[in-house]
Amino acid sequence: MPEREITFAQAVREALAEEMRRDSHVCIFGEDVAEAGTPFKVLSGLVEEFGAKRVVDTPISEAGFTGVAVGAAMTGMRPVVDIMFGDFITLTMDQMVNQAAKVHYMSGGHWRVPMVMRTTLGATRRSAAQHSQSLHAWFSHVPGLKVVLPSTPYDAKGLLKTAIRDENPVIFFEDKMMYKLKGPVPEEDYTIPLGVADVKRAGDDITLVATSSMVQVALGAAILLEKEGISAEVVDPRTTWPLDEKTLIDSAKKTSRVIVLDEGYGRYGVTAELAAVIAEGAFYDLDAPVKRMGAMHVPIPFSPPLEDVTVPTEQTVFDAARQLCGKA
Amino acid sequence: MPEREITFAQAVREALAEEMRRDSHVCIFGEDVAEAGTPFKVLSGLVEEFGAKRVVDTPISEAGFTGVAVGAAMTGMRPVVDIMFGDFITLTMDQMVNQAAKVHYMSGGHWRVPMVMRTTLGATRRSAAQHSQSLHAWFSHVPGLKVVLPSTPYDAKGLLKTAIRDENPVIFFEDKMMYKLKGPVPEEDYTIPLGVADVKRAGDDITLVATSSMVQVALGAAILLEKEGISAEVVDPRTTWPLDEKTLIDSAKKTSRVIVLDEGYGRYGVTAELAAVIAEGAFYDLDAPVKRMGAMHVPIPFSPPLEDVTVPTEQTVFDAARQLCGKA
Amino acid sequence: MTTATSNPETSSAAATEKEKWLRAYRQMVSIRLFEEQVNEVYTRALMPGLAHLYSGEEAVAVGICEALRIDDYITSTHRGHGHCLAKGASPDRMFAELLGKEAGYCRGKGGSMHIADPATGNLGANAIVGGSVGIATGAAFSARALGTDRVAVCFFGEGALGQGSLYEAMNLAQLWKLPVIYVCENNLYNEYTHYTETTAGSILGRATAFGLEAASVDGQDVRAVNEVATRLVKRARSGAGPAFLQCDTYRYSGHHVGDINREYYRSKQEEQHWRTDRDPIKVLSKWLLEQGYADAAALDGITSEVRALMEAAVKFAIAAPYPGVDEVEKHVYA
Amino acid sequence: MTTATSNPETSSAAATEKEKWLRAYRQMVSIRLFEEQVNEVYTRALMPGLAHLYSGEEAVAVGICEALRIDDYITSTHRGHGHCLAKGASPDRMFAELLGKEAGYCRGKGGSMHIADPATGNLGANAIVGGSVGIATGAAFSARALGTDRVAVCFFGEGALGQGSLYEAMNLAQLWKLPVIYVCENNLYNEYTHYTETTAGSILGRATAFGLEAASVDGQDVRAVNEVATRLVKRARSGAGPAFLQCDTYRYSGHHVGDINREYYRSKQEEQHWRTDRDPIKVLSKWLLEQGYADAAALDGITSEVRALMEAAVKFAIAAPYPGVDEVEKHVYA
Ligand SMILES: Cc1ncc(C[n+]2csc(CCOP(=O)(O)OP(=O)(O)O)c2C)c(N)n1
Ligand SMILES: Cc1ncc(C[n+]2csc(CCOP(=O)(O)OP(=O)(O)O)c2C)c(N)n1
Ligand SMILES: [Mg+2]
Ligand SMILES: [Mg+2]
Repeated sequence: MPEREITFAQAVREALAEEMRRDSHVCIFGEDVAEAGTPFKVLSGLVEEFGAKRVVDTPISEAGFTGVAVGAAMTGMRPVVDIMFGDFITLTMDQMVNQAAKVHYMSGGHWRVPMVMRTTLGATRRSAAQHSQSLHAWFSHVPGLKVVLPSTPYDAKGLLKTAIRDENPVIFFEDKMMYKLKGPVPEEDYTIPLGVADVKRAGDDITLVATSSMVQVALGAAILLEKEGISAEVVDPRTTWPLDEKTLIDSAKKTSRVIVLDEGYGRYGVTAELAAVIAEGAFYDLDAPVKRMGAMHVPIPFSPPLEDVTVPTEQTVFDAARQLCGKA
Repeated sequence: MPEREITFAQAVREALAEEMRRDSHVCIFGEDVAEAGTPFKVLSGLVEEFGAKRVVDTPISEAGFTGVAVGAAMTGMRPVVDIMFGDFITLTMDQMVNQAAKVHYMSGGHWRVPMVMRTTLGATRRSAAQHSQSLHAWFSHVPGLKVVLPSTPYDAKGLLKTAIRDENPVIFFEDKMMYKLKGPVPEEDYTIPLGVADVKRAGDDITLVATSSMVQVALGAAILLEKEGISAEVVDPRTTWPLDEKTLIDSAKKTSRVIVLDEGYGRYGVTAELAAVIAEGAFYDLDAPVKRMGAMHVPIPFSPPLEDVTVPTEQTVFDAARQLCGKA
Repeated sequence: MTTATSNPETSSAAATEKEKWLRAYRQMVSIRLFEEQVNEVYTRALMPGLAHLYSGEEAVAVGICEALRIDDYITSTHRGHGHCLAKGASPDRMFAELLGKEAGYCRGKGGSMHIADPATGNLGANAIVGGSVGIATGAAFSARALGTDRVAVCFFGEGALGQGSLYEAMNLAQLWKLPVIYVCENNLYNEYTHYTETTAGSILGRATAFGLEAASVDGQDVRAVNEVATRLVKRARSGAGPAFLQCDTYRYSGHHVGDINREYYRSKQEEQHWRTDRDPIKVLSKWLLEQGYADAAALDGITSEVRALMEAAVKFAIAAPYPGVDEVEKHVYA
Repeated sequence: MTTATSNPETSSAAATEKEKWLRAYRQMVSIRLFEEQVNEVYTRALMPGLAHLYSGEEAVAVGICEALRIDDYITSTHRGHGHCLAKGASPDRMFAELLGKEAGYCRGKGGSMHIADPATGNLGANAIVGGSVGIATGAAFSARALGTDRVAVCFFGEGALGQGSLYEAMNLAQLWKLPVIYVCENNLYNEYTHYTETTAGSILGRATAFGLEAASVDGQDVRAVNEVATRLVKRARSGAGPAFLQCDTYRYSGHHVGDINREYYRSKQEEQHWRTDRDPIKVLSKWLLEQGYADAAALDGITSEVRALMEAAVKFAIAAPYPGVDEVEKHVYA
């Protein structure tokens, strides 16, 4: 029997539905999450199955309902909060960072905050500067939080289920351009542990460490590179925290050349940490400096020809990799 | 005549007073900034000189008055916003990142947002997890913002004056443990450009790149190292954005060994960017991996013996440097 | 009333009145036809991304902006084309912006949700719900601090009542007696959710609680909107402080141009009712005809003129060039 | 009233009444003397950092918490010792927390501004002004979702009225009819600024605007506080929804223990007036004496007992060990 293929959005929905069936404490808060199933239609059908007490439409109060989720998580529920665009996490930083991330520690281990925040990242949707950011570096910076960046339907489902079962606040970033991406997802229940990188493609000459949206870009670039006789390994950390440093470093040691790809802004972002970790861990094995590729350092412009150059593409990654391998 | 010495707090106050005298558009918004002169007394005397229309006490509404400052800056004022503890920037992220940072770009260069946000960083004040963070990495990540981290009274005054005259939103982080630190500050008007690192101490064997509170720690460690015959160069970038990459890389090339020090959380923080920049720029000159030292990866604990181990100290920097130089 | 009309003062007042409302009529028609073209451009797949149409709500933007001076400030929303036009922007540069062209108000960098026009005091549309309440309040702060008598108007949908920043800003505005007017466009829906599901208590009460002068008005009647706006603007200009105005209105189209199947959140009858019985352009045209300020042909003439203008504007925008790729790194810093 | 007292039901009611208010008295004295010790420990330079004393406000915490069950929730503030004690925490572990000792409620990791006590439903003090409104509202959500009849009380100072999150939470609570009570402790000052300089309009209006049941009460009269709290708690428990209670009160000491010179923001006369004429412990003791529920000696006895307890608690805390340094990396993740 051929493996079942579903979209990224379906994978997210299945994970939620299965966990909600499994555990009556799981509930969802967010804007237009019920009948509308979110503007991206990711949650369609959930309110019909679980009712409006568990799939709860909120006012446009990101700080407010995130705070409510923190309190609900402390007292027995397992809320999943939906923040429509990742740009709106700006409104939730106090609740996530000063409350959710610290409650367990500050209470000496008494209270727990088992909640998930689902939100989006990614540009090239012509949504302009306030609807296109990939701000996951901020949460990755904060002790007490875990950050998940799925890059395939399979990973999305398995990681989201784990995130919901986790006893800590977990932020789950979905690339909004990937919702329609199809991929194999088994029917059976499975989970994927947080903190385990996945080698999405094995290779020998260069390592492309890529997160979220950039994994598909890296895989595309790897095919182009193959035609040039360059064998690229694509490593997806899958979670920026916990971070599977070993898999990253091992791959770097093997290939001795590394490009790190992430759709967040380059400076002081995820690529900096990954590059620093690899540069330190594979110091004696690298043949060239780790190259970082992230979003260009500008607010995302609306105009299509401008927006298109702000993020790494298969072509730019291909070019950079060739150059790094001394073939350009 | 011996050089005049004033405290860090006085230097900040002088910068504000001089700029307010120079330009009637400069005004201050914040909680308890007027008669109280802030809980840290940094602004004492300003309301007496400039009046309550220019030194404006606000309600406890960090998001609200930051937003008002953005609008005021767009329309002719040059507001300086006071956020008492750096931990409270969590409440201002939307206004700073989605508005202030982007207005100029999104309007195609029409509107400008010449505002300064002054806030604090730094632990070891026994203020616990919600009053001890150093979150400057977040703003450093965002295009459109500039981030200043003064480490001496001299730098504080010169950089703050420049920040106030800048046409962009600038965030100015003051180490609250440093307010009483004294240092030479000339009577005459001077400014320091943003984006120019300062070599706080020259040396040959190892580079200590340090920001804000960590500069004094690095200088202390350098003295300890000197006794061991290790000559340490201390480089202070002074601004995380714009970043003077060249000075950092040149020093690294010269000494071939680098420790990067910053009081923010280590992971996905300022040390990651600085380490990545140096590892790339001085790749062929480094004798050892760049070592990163930041706040321990935990919410800052209240208990003094626990809090004390969360931040790098002269001793831990000394130990790390000796080891890096192969002398441990 | 022969005596009255023979009085030169009254008759010139009537002439002004006539001019005023014909101008308002033209403005409302401009918005309506602008949005028709937007939808058309979207349907022809010429528009990057989405847009949120203002059709149905024209009397709000026009009624308010006609009470403002050109140097007064406004802040706008994701549903901002109406505010922008009503404040005086020209459709060609707006369309250019919507298509991401260099001739656009923001050189194509902002797009539909960020159009700003300094020449007419438009501080910008905003894609963060509630994101501009601080900006408008700050503009009012400047107006006063700089010794001008400018006023700032903050437009927002009733969905922004969910955002705490609104309450923070109203508190500040009232404490400091700032010349700002918060205009709540209650079109009944936050995206796909009826506002009663998201809004407890009373809308006006949320403003009066902070001491603001507050009023509500039929947002389909441009004259009513303008009357109360004129009063509140005058009040603010004179230093008496901020105000809040709730305008009850309706958006005819989907939340955005792609929101086609709407029955799961609102009925076709409801939509039809507003279009047929409450249309702001119909309401005004009926009155204009009654007053004898225009006949049907004159009104049709306005519509034709405006339509031609809008078509030309779209053509201009389609033909206009994109910004050069080197533009991408410009304007990050001033 | 001889007949009345001879009625066994009434006399047992009176006995209960007597017990109840003697207990409240003891609780208030506990808070007062706890804070005396805190100040003492600070003055002796034994306390790391600062602390915000609750003295003067005792009737609020006690009046409210005496209306709650032990399994009801509270959230507290930077000025949280009173709430914590009133809900039932023991002073020895509290002092241990204040000194950063392992025996503290949070193993020394939280300190004064973060004490939490799961056994008594105290979700924690909070050092972010307004930071716990969401948490309390979420606890109320759980209470209902889990089918219990628990209630959550959110304590906050009037300074938190400046934070938008309060309005977001009240809106949610009212929409969802959650059993949460927002208790505003109006002690007149946000740090060093009088609340009238930061609070436009009406405090109660800010709650009624969102549809909440709202009341205000003399926060120096524990019986009055308890009476209205009892009503609001019952109402919330029965599913009738959230409420807001403004308690007018005063802090005797500085904003924190180090705030010694206060004349620039408030007068000594004002302080003296509250201490002399409005002291909550005096108010209750006067009533207890009038009712014949206690004589002066009995009340003094309570004070002596409590003082001994507090002194012992401080001793315990001083002698207790700090957590081991390896604790620093524990409890980051559950
Ligand atoms: C902070 C924030 N949250 C959510 C959104 C997504 N969003 C865009 S428009 C909208 C509904 C706005 O409703 P309303 O304010 O009533 O304006 P209307 O669209 O009805 O004009 C939402 C939720 C957003 N843009 N910003
Ligand atoms: C978000 C935030 N802003 C500012 C502060 C600093 N701060 C601590 S207490 C306080 C005043 C609080 O006043 P109020 O809420 O009335 O409580 P009170 O101290 O009077 O009990 C302020 C401004 C803070 N802790 N959190
Ligand atoms: Mg609406
Ligand atoms: Mg107070």
